[in-house]
Amino acid sequence: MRNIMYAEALNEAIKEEMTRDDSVYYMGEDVRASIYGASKDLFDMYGEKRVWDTPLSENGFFGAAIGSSLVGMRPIVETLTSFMWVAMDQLVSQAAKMKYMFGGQATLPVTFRAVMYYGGNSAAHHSDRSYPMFMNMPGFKVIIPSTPEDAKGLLKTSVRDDDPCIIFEDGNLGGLRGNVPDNDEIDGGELIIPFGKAKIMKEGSDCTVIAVAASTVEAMKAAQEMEKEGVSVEVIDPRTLVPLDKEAILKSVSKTGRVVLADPAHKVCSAASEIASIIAEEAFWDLQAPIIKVASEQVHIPFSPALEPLVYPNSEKIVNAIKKTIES
Amino acid sequence: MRNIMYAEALNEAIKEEMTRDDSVYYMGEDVRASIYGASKDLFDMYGEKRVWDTPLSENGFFGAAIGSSLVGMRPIVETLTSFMWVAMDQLVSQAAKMKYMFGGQATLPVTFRAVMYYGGNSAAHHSDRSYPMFMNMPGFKVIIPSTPEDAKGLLKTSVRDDDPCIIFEDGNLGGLRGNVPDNDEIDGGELIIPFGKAKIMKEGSDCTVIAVAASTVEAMKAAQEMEKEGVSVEVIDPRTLVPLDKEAILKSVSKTGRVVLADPAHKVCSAASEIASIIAEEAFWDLQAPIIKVASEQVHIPFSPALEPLVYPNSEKIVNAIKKTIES
Amino acid sequence: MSTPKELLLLMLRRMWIIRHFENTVMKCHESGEIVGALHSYIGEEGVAVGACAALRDSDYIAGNHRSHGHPLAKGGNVNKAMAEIFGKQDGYCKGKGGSMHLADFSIGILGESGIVASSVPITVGAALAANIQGKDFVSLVFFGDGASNQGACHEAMNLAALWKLPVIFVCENNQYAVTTSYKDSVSVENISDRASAYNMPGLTVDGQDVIAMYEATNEAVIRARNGEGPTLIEGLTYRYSDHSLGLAAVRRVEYRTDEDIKKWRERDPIILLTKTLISQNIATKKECDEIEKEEEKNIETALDFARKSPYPKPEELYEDMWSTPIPLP
Amino acid sequence: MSTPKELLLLMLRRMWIIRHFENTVMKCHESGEIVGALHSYIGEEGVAVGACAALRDSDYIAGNHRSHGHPLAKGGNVNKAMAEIFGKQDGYCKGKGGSMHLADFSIGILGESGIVASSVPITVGAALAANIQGKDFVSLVFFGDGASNQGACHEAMNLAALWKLPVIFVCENNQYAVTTSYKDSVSVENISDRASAYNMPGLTVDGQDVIAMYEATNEAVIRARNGEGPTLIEGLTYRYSDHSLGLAAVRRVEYRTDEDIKKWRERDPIILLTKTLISQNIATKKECDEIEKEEEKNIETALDFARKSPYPKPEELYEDMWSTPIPLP
Ligand SMILES: Cc1ncc(C[n+]2csc(CCOP(=O)(O)OP(=O)(O)O)c2C)c(N)n1
Ligand SMILES: Cc1ncc(C[n+]2csc(CCOP(=O)(O)OP(=O)(O)O)c2C)c(N)n1
Ligand SMILES: [Mg+2]
Ligand SMILES: [Mg+2]
Repeated sequence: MRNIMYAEALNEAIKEEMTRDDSVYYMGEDVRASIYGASKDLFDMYGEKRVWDTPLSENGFFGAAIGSSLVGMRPIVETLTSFMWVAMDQLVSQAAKMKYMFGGQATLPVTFRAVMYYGGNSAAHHSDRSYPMFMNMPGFKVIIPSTPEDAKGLLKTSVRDDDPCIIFEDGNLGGLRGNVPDNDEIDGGELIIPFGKAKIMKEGSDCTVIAVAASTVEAMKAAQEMEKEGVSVEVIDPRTLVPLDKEAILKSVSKTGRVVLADPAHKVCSAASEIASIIAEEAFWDLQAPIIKVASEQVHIPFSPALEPLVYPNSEKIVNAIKKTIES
Repeated sequence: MRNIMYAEALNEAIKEEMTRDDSVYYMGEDVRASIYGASKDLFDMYGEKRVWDTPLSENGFFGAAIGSSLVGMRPIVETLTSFMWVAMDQLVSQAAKMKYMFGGQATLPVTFRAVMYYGGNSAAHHSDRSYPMFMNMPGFKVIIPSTPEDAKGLLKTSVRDDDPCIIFEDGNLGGLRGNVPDNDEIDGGELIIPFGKAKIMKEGSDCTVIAVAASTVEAMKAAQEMEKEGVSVEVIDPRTLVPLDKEAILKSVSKTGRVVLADPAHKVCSAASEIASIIAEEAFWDLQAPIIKVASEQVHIPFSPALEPLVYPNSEKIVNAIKKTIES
Repeated sequence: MSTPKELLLLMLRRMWIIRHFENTVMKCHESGEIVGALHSYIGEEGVAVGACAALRDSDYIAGNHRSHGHPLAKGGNVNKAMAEIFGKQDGYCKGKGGSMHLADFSIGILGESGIVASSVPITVGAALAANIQGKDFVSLVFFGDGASNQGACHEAMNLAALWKLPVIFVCENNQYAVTTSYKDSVSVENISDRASAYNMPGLTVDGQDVIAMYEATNEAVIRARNGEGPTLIEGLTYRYSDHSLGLAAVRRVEYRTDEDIKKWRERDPIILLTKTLISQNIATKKECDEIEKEEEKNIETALDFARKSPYPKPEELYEDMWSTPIPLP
Repeated sequence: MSTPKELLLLMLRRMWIIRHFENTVMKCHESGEIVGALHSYIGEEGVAVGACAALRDSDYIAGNHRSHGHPLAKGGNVNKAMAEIFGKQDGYCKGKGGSMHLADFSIGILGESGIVASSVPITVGAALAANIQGKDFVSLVFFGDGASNQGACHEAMNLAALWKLPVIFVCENNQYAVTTSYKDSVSVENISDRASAYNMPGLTVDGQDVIAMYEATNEAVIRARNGEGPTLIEGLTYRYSDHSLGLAAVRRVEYRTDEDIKKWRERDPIILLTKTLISQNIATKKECDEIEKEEEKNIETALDFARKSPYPKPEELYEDMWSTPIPLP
């Protein structure tokens, strides 16, 4: 067991997968120099055929990665969520649709590491949290780890999965430390975390908080605070949004009867909206209070440090929501 | 009052606006030849400076339209939803974000006519119904008319509105006929329909069906069928999703206590999900039954006529949902 | 004439396959037996057939919405292609793809794409795999004159040239994108002129001359296999019919003249090749006629096959979404 | 030297404005007073200043992430620019945009864009408006060597050339995109070579020579105003600092040598112009020094202005989203 950072955990996952399987290669802008950290040492270890620096042509090189995945390669593509807009056609028209459109002939084991750099005064062009859109479009597995252990285990699973995976990494967690088991401590000798299994970060009986990405940190803070007031909060991190562990969510709701959702995406048509709608349909009779969404305000991300923090879910907003649902 | 088709109503709206205001111009692929109908006669009437045939470069010419709107023009851009993927950067990074990012300096009176050609065996590449994604991204007014009258009135309002508007036109309704008032029958002499005002297509007291686009037709069929069984169904068409007429929706729910949502978008993170989540938060105590979503199956659109119809909401599915909510 | 007879006859055969195939599906579309959009390749057979004649089964191609000619030119199965266009279970994509999405991964046909230019980066990816794997397969993409204006083409060409990838970019310049002349959409005289912007060879070829297309492609393939990088080939050609079946007839002006159509028809790629074969004593008229007849028959069989194939069953709607399935939401 | 003295001194002044501005914001970033990313324009002043000297206030520009030089070169207000980078209420964008999104619509600055190449089509749109309105303003866009590989550039250049729009495409070739040499990302020798793919003039200019940049742009502007269409100008230049403040220092290899940096620094655009002015007896050293000192002062005032400006109030978060406001969801 080691206490390492989220970014280090990702780097470990990439190296283990590249060492294990020759068909895995890495691609992105300035990845040889590793300006964002997760591709550290890759060029030295695997050389120019396995680590590709690309021109600024996301639609082109995402497409190239997708195309190569059709013929036996397993690319890992590094990008920021905000650079996915220019490549949306290759993502949607090709990665998401090809397999079905061709009656199953295509296999697309391609993984996109989509980093979300919000919350650091990067302003509207660099702060997207676009996973709800990729949930709407069938064809992507949508992965959203919130701890170093999950980041490592879910990235490894993504690389091995035969479908297009987008792993939305929360840039706010890059420096987050957490325990990651050593391989020799694990059955099977490797950290593989299955898709579609939510993690109960904290058990509780009065209210369920379902949180993703860095909002899990805020949710845990909120839960601890409520604990002081004698309210027992269960915190659940779905970890993957497609597939979604409905069972774990519904089970928790059946226990607590109260739900707060914490989601850094824009509020409208968010992951929180989707999960709320599922609960309102499938766990309606368990509910004892309105389902409260705590998501980002429906405005763009302002630059000013005086404004930006007001946009996102934080422990205070989550505490208020929990109180509201408990009181109603 | 004339009985005209949806496509004709759009054509009327465009002509009226182009005649009224010199800064309105029309742009798209093969619009001079009017291969899709709505741009009929425009080239003859307004000439080459006001009607632009473009190369196949959606990102480029969407961007050009957006740029021109910053300096005094009011472009109407014609496209299909499925061609918006290649232009996603100009839509999201520029049209949606510019005004806020520049502290309000930019004004972007640009209208996109995004036609949705699903349901006609066009397969996965030509059948997108992507409005939920544009609801998630702040900055667009999202318009979705379901009758000739609304199509005309809402398109005219879009052209006059100073924000980026995307009008999602349902290709299945292109031939739909409906009554459209003559201008001299209207106060003010023009058909202008405000954004954010839902239309109650049918009043009822037992269950509320909220439907958009061509699903309104199916919802009306379902309501008529239920009527025969003595169930009184209220059918609401929000007509605009951003802004959304929450008030009308919540009011109806407070009356009926039961809700079915009919939405041709993919089910996950759909407009239906969003509306359900609002109701579950803001009208919870009025609800007497689970909220049921009837949206498109979470698969791509298959070509085969044997499969495609199974994907979308239809009156049968809506009837079943109404029955389920009535019985529970 | 250095091209072997066998190859010449194969090209003639494949052009007839496409011609008969297209005539058949168009008839079935008009009668309502086939639904959805349909983009005929008639008149352009020389381009795909000539290009694919230079390829091996292990090479890759991808194409666009004008989508029947490419897979058939690469040896695609007419029964499966026909059944697909009928939306039937025995089709290439089990009825899920239809006319615009034929694919045969078993012989390197990575699929046709309905979104213009969208498959261009995909073929660059297949070529990148060749580079990484150290294999000598090449990757060829068909796209139109209209498509050449998409950003995807620019990015793909730059990548392929930069990394010296074995890609052959085949631009089918059939003069129009729907009703828009390429002269009103491409700012340069020849689309092949754009190759110089990527430091790769670019050439404009008579696309009605299947042998010229074959030879140009063959040279590009040799260069590609030698690690010398991509080539842009513009094939000048013409579609005899309108853009697609189902295209609204509402048209302010006729965008092209009958005279023009006639002029191009006189340079029909099948007629041209047949004349060459006979005049140069490579094949007899009888041999040529037999090829036509055989393929006419084969297409009739394919039609029969498609008609008899069952429609997919409702539960198939949910199949083929995932390689590693997940529960429906 | 045909350029009038007044204009030459204005160019010197604007280069000093940028130089002092950048030095100041970099210091404030290092001290933590300014947050977020910051991309310095130091070393590249000649490009934007030379280009903008050929423009009128009623002409339009747009730029990219390396975002302070462009608006200041077009006469942007240093107080508002500084306050914006501080995230303050009196900033150009009321604190909502920050360093990468300066804009001043009152003098044709349509804004800097953080997404690479994203503002290129926007400027084509402004030029299209000129065409439709029959006005003679021109539209100029700054983008990098890296950006030139984006599909947006291709589409925008084709459109502008096709429609003969008054656009000036100014590619700031500062040799690198972050750590990637343009030689490893652009498949052709000069970025200006790509102009031929659109049938427009393309030229490579010494970007350190502000007069050369001015003259080249001026010619392009004249052509554009005459309805003769767009021009692509590649300015060869160099950024002295790393890509941005805040860029992780983790780097496998130094991507450029100290020697190279030194070589370029010797051709500093401010030094070059000053030398020319003095050696050609256009201005005295004293005149030049005074300009520098004045602008140093002005930037100090701007800093003071920014520091004193209040932060936006919480309720401002919800303002400026819409021209015709709608209720919050
Ligand atoms: C991105 C995109 N924009 C528009 C369309 C609609 N469309 C389909 S084919 C076509 C014309 C294509 O012209 P070209 O590339 O020359 O091919 P051709 O049809 O002439 O073979 C258009 C506009 C599309 N499918 N995709
Ligand atoms: C579409 C997109 N991809 C990637 C980035 C990240 N990024 C910002 S600047 C930059 C390098 C740009 O290089 P260049 O265009 O040469 O401009 P320079 O920084 O050298 O002035 C990169 C990769 C981005 N902002 N947008
Ligand atoms: Mg064409
Ligand atoms: Mg650069």
